[in-house]
Amino acid sequence: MTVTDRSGDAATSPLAASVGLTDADLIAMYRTLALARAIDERMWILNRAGRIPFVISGQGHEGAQVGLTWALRHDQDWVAPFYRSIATCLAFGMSPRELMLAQYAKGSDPSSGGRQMPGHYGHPAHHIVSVSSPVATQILHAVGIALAAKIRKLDQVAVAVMGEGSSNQGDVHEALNFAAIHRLPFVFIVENNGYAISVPAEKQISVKDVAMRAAGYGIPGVVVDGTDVLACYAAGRDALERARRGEGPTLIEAKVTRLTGHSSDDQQTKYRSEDDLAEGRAHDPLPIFRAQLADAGVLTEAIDAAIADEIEALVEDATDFAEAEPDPDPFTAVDWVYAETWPSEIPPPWHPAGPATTPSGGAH
Amino acid sequence: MTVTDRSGDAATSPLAASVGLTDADLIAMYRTLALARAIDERMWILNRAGRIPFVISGQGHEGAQVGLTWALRHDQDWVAPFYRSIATCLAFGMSPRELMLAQYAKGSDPSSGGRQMPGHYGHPAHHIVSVSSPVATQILHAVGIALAAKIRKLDQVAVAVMGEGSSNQGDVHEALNFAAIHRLPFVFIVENNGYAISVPAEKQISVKDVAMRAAGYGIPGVVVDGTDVLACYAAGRDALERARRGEGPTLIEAKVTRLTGHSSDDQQTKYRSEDDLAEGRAHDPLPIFRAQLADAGVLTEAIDAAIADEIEALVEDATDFAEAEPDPDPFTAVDWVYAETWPSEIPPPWHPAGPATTPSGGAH
Amino acid sequence: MAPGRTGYDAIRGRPLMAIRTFIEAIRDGMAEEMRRDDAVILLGEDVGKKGGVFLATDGLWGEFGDDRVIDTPLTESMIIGASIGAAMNGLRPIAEIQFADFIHPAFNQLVSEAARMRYRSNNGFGVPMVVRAPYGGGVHGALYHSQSVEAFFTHVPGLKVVIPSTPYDAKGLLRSAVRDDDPVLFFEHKKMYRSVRGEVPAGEYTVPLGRAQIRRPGRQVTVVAYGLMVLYALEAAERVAEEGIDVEVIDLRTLRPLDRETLLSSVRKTGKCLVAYEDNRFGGYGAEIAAIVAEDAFDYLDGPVSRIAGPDVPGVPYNHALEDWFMLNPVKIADAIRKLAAY
Amino acid sequence: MAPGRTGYDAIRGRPLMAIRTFIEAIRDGMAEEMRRDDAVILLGEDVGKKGGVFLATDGLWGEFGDDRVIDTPLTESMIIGASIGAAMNGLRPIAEIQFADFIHPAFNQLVSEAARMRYRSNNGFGVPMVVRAPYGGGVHGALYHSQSVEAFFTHVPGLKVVIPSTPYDAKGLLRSAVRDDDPVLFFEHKKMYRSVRGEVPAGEYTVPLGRAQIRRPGRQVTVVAYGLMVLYALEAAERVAEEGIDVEVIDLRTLRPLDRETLLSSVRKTGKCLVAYEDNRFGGYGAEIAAIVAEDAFDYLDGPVSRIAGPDVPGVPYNHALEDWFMLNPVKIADAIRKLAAY
Ligand SMILES: Cc1ncc(C[n+]2csc(CCOP(=O)(O)OP(=O)(O)O)c2C)c(N)n1
Ligand SMILES: Cc1ncc(C[n+]2csc(CCOP(=O)(O)OP(=O)(O)O)c2C)c(N)n1
Ligand SMILES: [Mg+2]
Ligand SMILES: [Mg+2]
Repeated sequence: MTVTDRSGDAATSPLAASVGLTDADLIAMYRTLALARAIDERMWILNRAGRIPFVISGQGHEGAQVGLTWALRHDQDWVAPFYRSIATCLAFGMSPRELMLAQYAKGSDPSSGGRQMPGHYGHPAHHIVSVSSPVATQILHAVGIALAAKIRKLDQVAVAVMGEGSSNQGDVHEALNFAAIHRLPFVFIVENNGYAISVPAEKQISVKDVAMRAAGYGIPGVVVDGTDVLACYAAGRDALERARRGEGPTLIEAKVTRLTGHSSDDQQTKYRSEDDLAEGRAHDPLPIFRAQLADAGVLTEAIDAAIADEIEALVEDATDFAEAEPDPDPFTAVDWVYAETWPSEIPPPWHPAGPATTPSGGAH
Repeated sequence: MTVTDRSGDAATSPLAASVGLTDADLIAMYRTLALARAIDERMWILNRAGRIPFVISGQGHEGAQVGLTWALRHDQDWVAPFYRSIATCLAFGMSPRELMLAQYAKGSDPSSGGRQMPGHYGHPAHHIVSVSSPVATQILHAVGIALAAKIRKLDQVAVAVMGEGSSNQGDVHEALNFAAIHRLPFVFIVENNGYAISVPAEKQISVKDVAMRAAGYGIPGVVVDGTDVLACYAAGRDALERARRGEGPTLIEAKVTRLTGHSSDDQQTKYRSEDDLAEGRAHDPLPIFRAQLADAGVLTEAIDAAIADEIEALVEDATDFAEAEPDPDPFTAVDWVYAETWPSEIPPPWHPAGPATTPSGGAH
Repeated sequence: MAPGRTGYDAIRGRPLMAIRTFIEAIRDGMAEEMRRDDAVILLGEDVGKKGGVFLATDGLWGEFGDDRVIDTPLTESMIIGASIGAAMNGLRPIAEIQFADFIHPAFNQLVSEAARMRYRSNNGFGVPMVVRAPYGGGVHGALYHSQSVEAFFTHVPGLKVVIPSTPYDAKGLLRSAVRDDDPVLFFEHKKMYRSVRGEVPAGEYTVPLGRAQIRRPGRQVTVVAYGLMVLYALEAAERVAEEGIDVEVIDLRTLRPLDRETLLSSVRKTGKCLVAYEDNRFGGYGAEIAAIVAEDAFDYLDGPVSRIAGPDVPGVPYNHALEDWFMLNPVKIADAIRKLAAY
Repeated sequence: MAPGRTGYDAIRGRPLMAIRTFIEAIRDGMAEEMRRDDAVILLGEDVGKKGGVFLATDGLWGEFGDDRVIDTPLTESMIIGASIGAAMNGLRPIAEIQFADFIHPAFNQLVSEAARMRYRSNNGFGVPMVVRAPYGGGVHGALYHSQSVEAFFTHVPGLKVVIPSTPYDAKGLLRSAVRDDDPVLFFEHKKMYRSVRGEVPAGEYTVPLGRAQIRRPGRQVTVVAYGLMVLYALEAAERVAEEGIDVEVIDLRTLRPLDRETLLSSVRKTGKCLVAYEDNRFGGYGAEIAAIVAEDAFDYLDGPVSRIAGPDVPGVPYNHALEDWFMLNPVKIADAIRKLAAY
């Protein structure tokens, strides 16, 4: 796909120039956003069709995700994402097949080998930290990664991402304080969609902007509009550069919208009004970015159609591939509790190597 | 002691008038400060004499403690203090005898019946929440107390106190956020002495003033000089009134000095320079407040001498009393695990009611 | 579940029996306690308008309003810590932790604070509160929505731990927990919420804490269980009954304080004891039961005190093949019974 | 402690033996590992200039500087969480928790994160880190400076738990822990820091994880212990030896993974097993040991698997009269041995 090649096209519209990128970059960003959306929509279809029991979605967050993490250097910087980070993971190197394997929880799923729920991405080679469910813990992992980078004198920046509800957890306070004291190469991204499941922002957070908390750590706090992909890009890039200059962490809050229920287990109409939902749809980053690129003459109908075709094929391929992959062998479930196998950690009796087959004490 | 009677003397110097108090109030405050110091000094003497194995001190913090909590309404408002809160507890109703019983850990110690280390004060009747050792937990208890006051429509304000090092704990973030969301009648006092044991402020906290964190919760953050007892009083009173008006929490940071080692187990000369220690001694609130009251003509030498005599007698009495009280009966150690006694919670074999005396299974 | 065997003697013959699901019984219990006593409040994530992610509190916000049903921020330490404070100032909070797996951020508040407040203050302060949390696997919840956490808390003096296995008990025990003057952790197996139904009287009743229940009397093997494992043990008992093995099933109901009498009397009668628990085997709650039986019923034992429990891997894996491998079920329990019976 | 009985066979005859206190051996172990491997860093509260509140890290900040010996803020969850991240990015952090009692704010990071990282990522990520913490009572530390916390963590698959009882083992096991690719909790009984001395070779050696040690061979009763209780058990064994009771004392050293072989062989030989632990009895680590013995050595048992442990109260109370009541000691252990021996 030449149109999406990040280096192939040196054309630079005023829009691209305004953020120091080329048109090809903008197209590549748009493609990532649209691809993330398409994978996400497919997840819901598969869920409704009974193919995958659980979906947790990034729809509405993709603009912020692609923009904010676009400047990261693949396989060099680090991301500790969260369950909505589909576009982030895609932008940072995971393939549609890899993302779809996580939805199907197949044995070859690189995130967890089918051990974790969908949405719990991870990829060691791409420096994507394994997502767990208890929220906010990952901020400390990213801070520790940044600490190691500093001590080992590696040119790496670590990024942690979570929702605004999660940012109220104690770990966030402890992490920002430590990262700021040591001016660690760390960026904290909060994707504020106004809800923690059903709890609206005003019952979750005592301030309008999570970014207001940055001042309490002596670090910059930046608010960006998550539908403004290029503003997100600029904010992410600036924070990255600041971190690389040794000036310490930045907190970036992106205002986004959650276009779906919290997950496939949630009925958001129970707690959100029709107006609220409509307002959310008006902040869908995908059509906004598409229109922006079209207005700027960067995205032609032809390119858009070609991208759509490519995405369609990619999603189809990823789905077919993941669907066809085998489930994990149940007897691998004992693997990787520790780096080595300890004979004294005995599998259960229904396991081939369980106590039924190993000699157990007594003359039973 | 008429000179210390809080209601007896209506004389009002300009100094007293400046904060809306009478001279008698100022004298009473001074007396509390001096008494706290005298008890504290006695603790160290007892420790060096081998009478009590552990001391943790409030020396240097007393000005802030007396000032900030003076406006509290006894047995109505609540305080969740910390291990340096000797003057706070004294100002809020505990007697020298009660404080000394805690140092000796005698059976009649109202804080814990000798179960806790010295410094872990508590007094249900005075609404002084039992201090534990893991720092910062008490902020959530105070917030919960304030929540109950609000729900039960009681005219009560809850105060939590801790050091600046402790304020970095996750619980503080979660507490301030919740208290601010619900505009609870809550005041958070940080006594910043520049050290968490040996760790200096710049390695503990990423900002100069803990009060800078208040803005991140949308609440006022106030810095007061802990040697300026009347400024502390005014700040505490304002926060209390704000809370009572339903306007929510306030964070007050008092800059204080730690005149002693962290505890009797610590040698602070290992990590503090002589200059630093001298600077600390120059910020001793007791002589500063004494001089201020003398300059204002409120504290005469005669009054000061009378107070000194009274304090001397009180400390002597408290020491003798506590020393003479019996240790707890070891067999009470099984009491109050739960509100009732559960026969299935079996005491150990060396206990009179242990399994040796209760029939245990088998024909042993 | 075999309702005929669930030991409803206390209420037999009452006319106002209704069939309720497990979660309805819990919801009813909360609602009735809240109506009875203004001091009872609810707090947790999504417990308000949404009614909880499992709908355990559905309708309560509508009935009791913002002051008594509080949607908290996503902060578990705060939920528990503020509940402790509220309990010290006259309320009786019921805190919901959305999944038991997410109780860990509040571990310090539970273990260092709630459990020790009465003891450390020499009975100066108490903490009458209930912490409800759905636990357990078999629902495609993976590592972090399946955990059994009871062993962490049954080890802590000062805490009480309850795990009901029937709608009747769930309601009756929850009421006792709310009225109790100490912190009670109340764990509900989430797989039972809608799949288990049972008779629940409409009127006022409680089930006391600290008493086990013999769900099925038997002579040859005692199976000790709680929560969902009681239902699986009963099913396993039916299976092996056909083979002539007569199993007694004990439902502990309150894990701490433990009803030693019922436990030990049963094992002294049968001479064989199997402890079934879903949690990881090593250091799980069942280890304490086994240790007590081994020490206090030694002379009566006709076979090794045995355990059948969850494998020692860090969590319930997600993929159904892996999850099925992890979970106990009636077949696995029946196998363990057979092995012990044949000893 | 009787050095002649501590089983230093592996190093017998080496010339460069030095007598070191328990805490010196730990300090030496850290220093030598840090010299050997740049990836090893230290972090915790007061570990820098002050050298730790017990002086375990005294001198290390001077030798290794700010980058490798980090005085952290007073935030335990951060200490563990950042160590996890640092371990994922090429370091081998040794995190000090000032007192084991204060590990609870980090419980979520340890149980949900450190323990599960390798498993949940299907071996994609590992967390090679050591968490050191002083535990245990008998030092006037009261409820919050005396706690034994091992039972919370030995229950968690993915964590390893080590509790040494001699300077030799402390150093050798700490080195193995630092080199291990998984998270190891390393608990040190604080009462032993200065009161226990023993021979430690100057050169390079390690003691492998996962292996128990018979500290004293005997024929009649096996006493299983770890940490300070090993020393008390040895003293108790001496006492009852005069009465003709021949006791074997097993020092588990690594609590998880457990050395089942050494444990079970011993009990199969003696037929009697007493587990001694300082922590609260109910649901303590010793319950698992008792349960394993009861199940896997049943046919060899000549008496009930017995436990002698800390009372079930929420913490070690402060006043010496109360603390003495709480603490195990050689006399209490000897009484329990006599009772079991007489069975
Ligand atoms: C510690 C913890 N508590 C509760 C949950 C259950 N939970 C999962 S996501 C979520 C809401 C998160 O809200 P937010 O951080 O705003 O992110 P969003 O889902 O809105 O993107 C909750 C409560 C959890 N995963 N972890
Ligand atoms: C959770 C926890 N971690 C560690 C400790 C050990 N500790 C006791 S006091 C203290 C320093 C407290 O510093 P700060 O909050 O500034 O109060 P200060 O003692 O200076 O008044 C530490 C680390 C503790 N009590 N609790
Ligand atoms: Mg949100
Ligand atoms: Mg301080």
